[in-house]
Amino acid sequence: MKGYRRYFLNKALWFVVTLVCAFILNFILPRLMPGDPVAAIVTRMAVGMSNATGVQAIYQQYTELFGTNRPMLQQFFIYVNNVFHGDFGFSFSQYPREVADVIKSAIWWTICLQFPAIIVGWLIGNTLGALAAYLKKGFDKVLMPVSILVSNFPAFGMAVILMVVFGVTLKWFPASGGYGFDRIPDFSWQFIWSVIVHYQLPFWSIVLVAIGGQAIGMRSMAIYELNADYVKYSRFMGIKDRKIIGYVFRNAMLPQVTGLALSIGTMVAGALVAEIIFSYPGLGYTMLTAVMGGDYPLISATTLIITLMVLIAMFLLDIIYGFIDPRIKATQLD
Amino acid sequence: MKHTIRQVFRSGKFLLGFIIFLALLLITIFYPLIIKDAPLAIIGRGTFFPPGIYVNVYDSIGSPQYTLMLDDAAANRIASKLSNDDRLAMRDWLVADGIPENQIDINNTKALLDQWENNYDPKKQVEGMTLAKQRYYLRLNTSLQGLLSTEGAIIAANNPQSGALEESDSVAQTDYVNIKEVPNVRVLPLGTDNFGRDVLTELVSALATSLKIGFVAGTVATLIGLVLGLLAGYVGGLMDDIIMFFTNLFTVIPGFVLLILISFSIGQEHRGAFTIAVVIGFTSWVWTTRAVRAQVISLRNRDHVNLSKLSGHSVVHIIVADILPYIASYVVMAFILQISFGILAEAGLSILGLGPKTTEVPTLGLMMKWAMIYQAQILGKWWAYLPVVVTIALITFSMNLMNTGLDQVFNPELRD
Amino acid sequence: MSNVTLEVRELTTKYITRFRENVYAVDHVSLKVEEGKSLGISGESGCGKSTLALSLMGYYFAPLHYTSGEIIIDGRNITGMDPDDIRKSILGTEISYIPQSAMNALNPTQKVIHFIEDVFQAHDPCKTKKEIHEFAKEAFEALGLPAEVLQRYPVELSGGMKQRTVIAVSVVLSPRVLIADEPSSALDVTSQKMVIKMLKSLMENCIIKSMIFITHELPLLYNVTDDIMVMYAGQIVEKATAKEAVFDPLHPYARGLMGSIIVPESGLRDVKLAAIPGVPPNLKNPPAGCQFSERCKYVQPECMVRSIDLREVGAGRAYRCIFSEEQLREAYKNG
Amino acid sequence: MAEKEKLCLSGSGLTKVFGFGRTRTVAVDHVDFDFHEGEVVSIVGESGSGKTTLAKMLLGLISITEGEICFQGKKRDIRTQKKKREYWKNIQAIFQDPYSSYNIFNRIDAVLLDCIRMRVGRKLPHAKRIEMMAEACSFVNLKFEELTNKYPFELSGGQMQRLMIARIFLLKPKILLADEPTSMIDACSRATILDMLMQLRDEIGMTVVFITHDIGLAYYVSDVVYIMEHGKFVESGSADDVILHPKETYTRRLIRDVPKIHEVWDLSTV
Repeated sequence: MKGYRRYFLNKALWFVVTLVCAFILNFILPRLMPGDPVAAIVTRMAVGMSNATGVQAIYQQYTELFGTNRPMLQQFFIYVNNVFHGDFGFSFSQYPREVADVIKSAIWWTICLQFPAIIVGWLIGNTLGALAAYLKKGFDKVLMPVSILVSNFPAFGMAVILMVVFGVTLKWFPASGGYGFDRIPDFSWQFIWSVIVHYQLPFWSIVLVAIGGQAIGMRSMAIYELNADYVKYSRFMGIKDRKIIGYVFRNAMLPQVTGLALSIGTMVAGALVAEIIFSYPGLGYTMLTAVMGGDYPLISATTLIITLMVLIAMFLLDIIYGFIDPRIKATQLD
Repeated sequence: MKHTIRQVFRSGKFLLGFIIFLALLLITIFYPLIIKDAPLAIIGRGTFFPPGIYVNVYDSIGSPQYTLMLDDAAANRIASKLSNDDRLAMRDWLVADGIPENQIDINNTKALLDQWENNYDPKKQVEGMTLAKQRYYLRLNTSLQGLLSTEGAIIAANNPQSGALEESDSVAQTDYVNIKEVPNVRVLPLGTDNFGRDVLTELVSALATSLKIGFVAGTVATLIGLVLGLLAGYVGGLMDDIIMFFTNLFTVIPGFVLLILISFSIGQEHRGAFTIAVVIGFTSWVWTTRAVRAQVISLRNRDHVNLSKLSGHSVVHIIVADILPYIASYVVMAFILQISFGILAEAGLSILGLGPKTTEVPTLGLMMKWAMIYQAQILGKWWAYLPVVVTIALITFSMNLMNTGLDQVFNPELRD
Repeated sequence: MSNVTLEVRELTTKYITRFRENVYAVDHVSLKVEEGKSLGISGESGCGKSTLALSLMGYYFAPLHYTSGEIIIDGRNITGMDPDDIRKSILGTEISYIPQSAMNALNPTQKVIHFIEDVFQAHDPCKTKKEIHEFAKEAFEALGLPAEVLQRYPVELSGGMKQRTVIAVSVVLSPRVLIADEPSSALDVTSQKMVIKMLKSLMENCIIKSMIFITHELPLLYNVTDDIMVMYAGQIVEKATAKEAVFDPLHPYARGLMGSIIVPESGLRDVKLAAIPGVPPNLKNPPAGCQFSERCKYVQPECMVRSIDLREVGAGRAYRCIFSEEQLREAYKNG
Repeated sequence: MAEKEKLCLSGSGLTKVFGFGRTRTVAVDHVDFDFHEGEVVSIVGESGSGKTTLAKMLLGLISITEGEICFQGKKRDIRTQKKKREYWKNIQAIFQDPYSSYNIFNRIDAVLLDCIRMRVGRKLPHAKRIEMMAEACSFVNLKFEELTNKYPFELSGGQMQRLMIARIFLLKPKILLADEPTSMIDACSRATILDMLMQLRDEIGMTVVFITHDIGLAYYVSDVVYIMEHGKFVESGSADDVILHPKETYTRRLIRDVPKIHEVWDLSTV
C-alpha cells in the first residue's frame, strides 16, 4: 500500500504541475499576439458585432479582466482568480451571454457524448485486438488491415460517411443537432427520445475511430503476452487454454488503460471535429462558432476546459491503473 | 543496410502502402504538367455542378449536324425529364382528383401523360396540399409541356436592323453533333465545388499542399524530437531531467489545444500553409522525443558504444556512427507517422476555421471545410467531400501500412 | 528391480520455423529414469537439452511438433493420448516442469494462491477453495517457504524466493517425475544452493519419485544427479553415472566438455583446460555422418558418411562413437 | 620479480554514487587497490556487488564521485577528449556480451582499422595495414581473408570474442580489463579464449584485470584476487591465499556455496 501511496502522490503532484502549466500557456499565448491584446481582440471582435454599446462594455470589462496596465505577474494572478470564480468575461459572438454560461450549456453534451463513446470504443477495440492475436489466421488477416484503415480514417471523414449513409440516404437517424430543432429542452419523453436518436450517429462515429487504434495496440500487446514464459508454464501445469487466455487478456488489457490515458487527448480532438460535422451542441461546435465570430474569450475558456477535462481523465485513469495492476508496485520499488 | 531495405520491400504491407503513396505523389507531380489550369480559378457560375462532360450549347448549334435514327431516343428524353418520383407524385395528384388508382399505370408514359394533360388543373385546390407542393406540380406541368411532341426546336437570331427575331436554323429531334467537332468541351470528372472551382484540379493541388504541410510538420517534429531525444538520452543528468519535464508536460497537455491557441494567436492574415505546418510540427514532437530517448538510453549502455569510446571516437562520431544507425528505423517510422498526423491535424484545424488562408492555396482541410459549410453532405453533392475524405484516408492508410510493415520487419515477434 | 517411472523410446521432435524448415532438435532420444533416481542432462547451448525437457511433457504446441517415439509414464504410453486427457491427467500430476526463467514463470497479475487454485481446479474441480488454501499452506511450510508468499504477487518476491515458489507450485500435485530446466542458472551461488537443497528434499520426502535436471553447469550436475546424459546436436552422445561421466567420459565431445570444468579447488590451477575448436552443426542442414565429425580430433573417413549408433557398454552406460571403448581409452592415453 | 612489483594502476577511496535523495545508491564504496605490472588480477563479486561499475570507472567511461585513480604512479587526468584518448591507448577492455560489443553496421575491417589508427595513426600504407590485420587475426586463429568485408553478426560468439582479443593484440595496451569475457560463450570455447588472453599477456606484458562472478575462473586465471561485496572489497590477496584459505565470512560462504567435484559440496549449510 505504501508503494501505491507514493504512486498516487507522484501522480497528484504531476496533475497539479501540468495544471499550472496549462494555465500559464493559456495565459501567455494570447499575450504573445503583436500589440495591445485588448485592442487586438476588440478590433477583431468589432468586425463581428454591430452593437456599439456592447463593444464599449466589452472593451471596459476586458481591460479590467486582462489588467493590461499592471505587471505581468499580477495579471496572471488576476487571470487565475477570475478563472477560479468562473469568470471568463462576455462572449463576443453571443453577447450579452457570458462565456461561463455558454460553456455550461455545452459541456454536458460533450461529456455525455465523448466519454461513453471513447470507453465503448476502447472495450470493443481491445476485444477485437485480443481476438486477432489469439485466433490469428483469417480473422487477423481481415481485422488488421481493416483496423489500420479505420483507425487512420480521419474522424471527420467517418462522421461524414456515417451521416450521409445513415442520416441522409437511409434516414435512420437525424443527421445533425443534439435534439430535434422543433423541441424545447425539457424532461418529456419525446425530448429524451429525440436526444437519444440524435446521439447515435456522433456516438458511433467516435466509437468506430477509437476501435481501430485500440485494436492494433491490443493486438501487439496480446501477441507479446502470448509469448510470455508464464503462458508456457501454465500450460505445463495443466491449466486449460481458456483460462490462460484469460490471464493473457487481463495482462495485456491493463497497460492499455495507460494507452487510453495517453491517447485520450488525440481522441478528444477527433471527437470535437466530429461534433462540428454533426452540429452537435457541445464544446467542439462552441469552438467553431467562437472561431468564426473571432470570439477570443470563448476560445480561451473552451481550450482551458478541454485541457482540464483531459487532465482529469488522464489522472483518474492513472490512479485506476495503479490500483488494479500489481506490476506498478514493482516499478515503484525501483 | 541493403539487406534491411530488401527485407522492408519484401513486406507486403509496406509495399502496398508504398505503392499507394507513390501513386498519390506521382499524381501530384504529373497532373499539373498535363492540366495547366490554376487550381483556384473560379470557372463555374453557381455551386456544385455535378461531375460530367460539359458541352458548350452555343457551339453545338454551330457544329455540323448528323441525323441518327435511334429508337430509344424519345424514351430516354422522357425518362430524363420524368423521374420515378415525378410519376408517383403525378399518380398522387390524379388519385386525389378522383381517378381510381387501378386505372393509373405509371410505367406507361404515354397513357400517364394523357391522363395528366386531360385532368390536371392548376387552379384546382386539392385538400391538405401545402403551397410548396402546389408550386411543385405547377413546375412539373410546365416541364412536361411538349414532352411528347415530335417537332424540332427552332433557333432564332435577333436581326440587328429590325430588332425582330428571324429563324436562322432548326434542330430536329434526331439531330446529333459529334463531340469532337464541338470546339468547347470541358470535362469535370468531379464537378465543381461551392465556389465553382474544378474539384479534381483543386483536389490534386490540395493533395500536393497537404503533403507538403505533412512533410514540413513531420520534418520539424522529427528533428525536434530527434535532437531533444538524443540530448536527453545521451547527455543525461540535468539535461535529461529538464527535457523530460517538458516532454511529460506536453504529453499530457493535449497538442491540439495548443495548436488551436497558437493558430488563433497568429491571426488569419499570417496563417500561411507553411506557418501552419511549422506550428503543427512544434506541437507534436513529444512522442518522437520519448521514443528516441528510450532507445538512446538503452544504446548508451551497450558495449559497442563503450568500445567506440575506448577507440577514441568523439561524441559526434559516436552519435552519428554508433547511435543513429540503430535508431534510424524508429526515426523513419516516427517520421512517417508524423507526416500522416500533420495532414490530419491540418484538416482538423481547417474544419475549425483555423486552417491556412483560403485564398492562397487549396488544402484538403479547406476543401472539406467549405464542403461542410455549404452542406454538401446534406444536399447530396458527394463529389465535393467524398474525394477529399477518400484522399486523406488513402494517404494516412498508406503511411500507416508502411509503418506497420516496417514495424513487423524490425520487431519480428509481431509477424504472422 | 526398482520401478521405472519414466521411459522414453526413440523420441524425435522438431521445430517448424517460419520459413517452413524442419529443425530436429531432439533426435531419437531414449532414456529411462527409475524411482528414487535423478537424471542429469547437459550440453552446450543449442544442443537440444531444453527442447528435450519440453518434449518429455508430451504436450506439444507450435512451433514444437511431435514426430515419432514413445513416452511411457508409469506404464502408460502418453504419446497417443488426447491432448486434453494429457492436460488433465498427466501434466502436473504425473509429470511436472520447472522452467528456465522462473522470473517470468508466474502470471504477474495474479497472487500465487490464485494460481494454485487454478492448478487444482484444472485437475480436480471438486476441492473447495478453503481446502486448497489449507493444503497449499501446509505444502509450502513443509518445503520451508513462508505461507505469506501465497498472498503475494510474483513481482513482490526476490529472485531466489520466486524460483523456490515456482518449484513449490510445480510439485503441489505431487507429480511422479519433475523436469527442472536450468532452475538455478540465473541465481547467485547461495540461492542456487537453496534451490538445490529444496529439490533434493523433494526426492528424499518422496514428494516426487524421480527428477530430470538440465543444466550446462557440470559441477552442479555432478552434485545433484545420479546419472548424466550429454547431448550434442539433438542426440545423446554419452550416458553414464555422474562419477563416470565426469571423471571417465568416453565420447570425445563429452571428454572435451568435462575437461573444461573449472572449480575453485586446490591443484586445479595447474590443469590444462580442454578446448574443442569449431562450432556445433546447423540443425537446419545437419552433416550426413556423425554430428560431431566436423570438430572431432579422432575423425575417420567413415564418420563423415555414416550415422553412428549409440553403443551400450555395461549397465546404463552408452556412448555414440565409431571406436570401441578400448580404442578410445588408448587414444586418450596418447593425448 | 622486481619488475612485477611496479605499480600500474592504483585507486584510493574510489566511490561511485548513483542518483540522489530517495533513489541514492552507493554502487562502489571507498575501495582501495594496487594493480602491479604484468599481474593477472580478478575482481570477484555477485551480481549487484558493483564490480561492473568499478570497471567502468577504471576505464574512465563514467565519472568518479569520490577518491582517485593513479596510473603508473601519477594521478590519472582524463579531463579532455585528447587526454582520454591518450589514457585509452593504455587501458582497453573486453566485454561480457560479444553480440552487443560490435556495431552491427560496421564491417569487421572497420573494427580492426580503428585500432591501427589509434595505435600508429592514419599515415600507414594500405598493404601495411592489411598485414597488421592479418597478423592480429592469425594470432587468434582466425583467417583475415575470410573475415574481410564480413559483418560481426556473421560470426559465432566464440569467434567474436576472439576478434576482440585480436583488437587488443593490435592496440597493445598496458592494462586489459576483461569483464566476464567467457560467461556468454560455451564451455568448450572458454579454454581457447583464456589461453589466447594469457598468451597475449605474455607477449606484450600487460596487466589483466578479470571482472567475474565465477570464483573458479578467478582462481584458475589470476595471481591476485579481490572479493567484492556491496561495493566494498572484503578480502584480497594472492589467489591461493584467498580461495584456498579464506578469512572473511563472506568469502568463505561464497567459496563454500560453489559446487565442486573433488570436495564434498555440503548442502546442510544453507
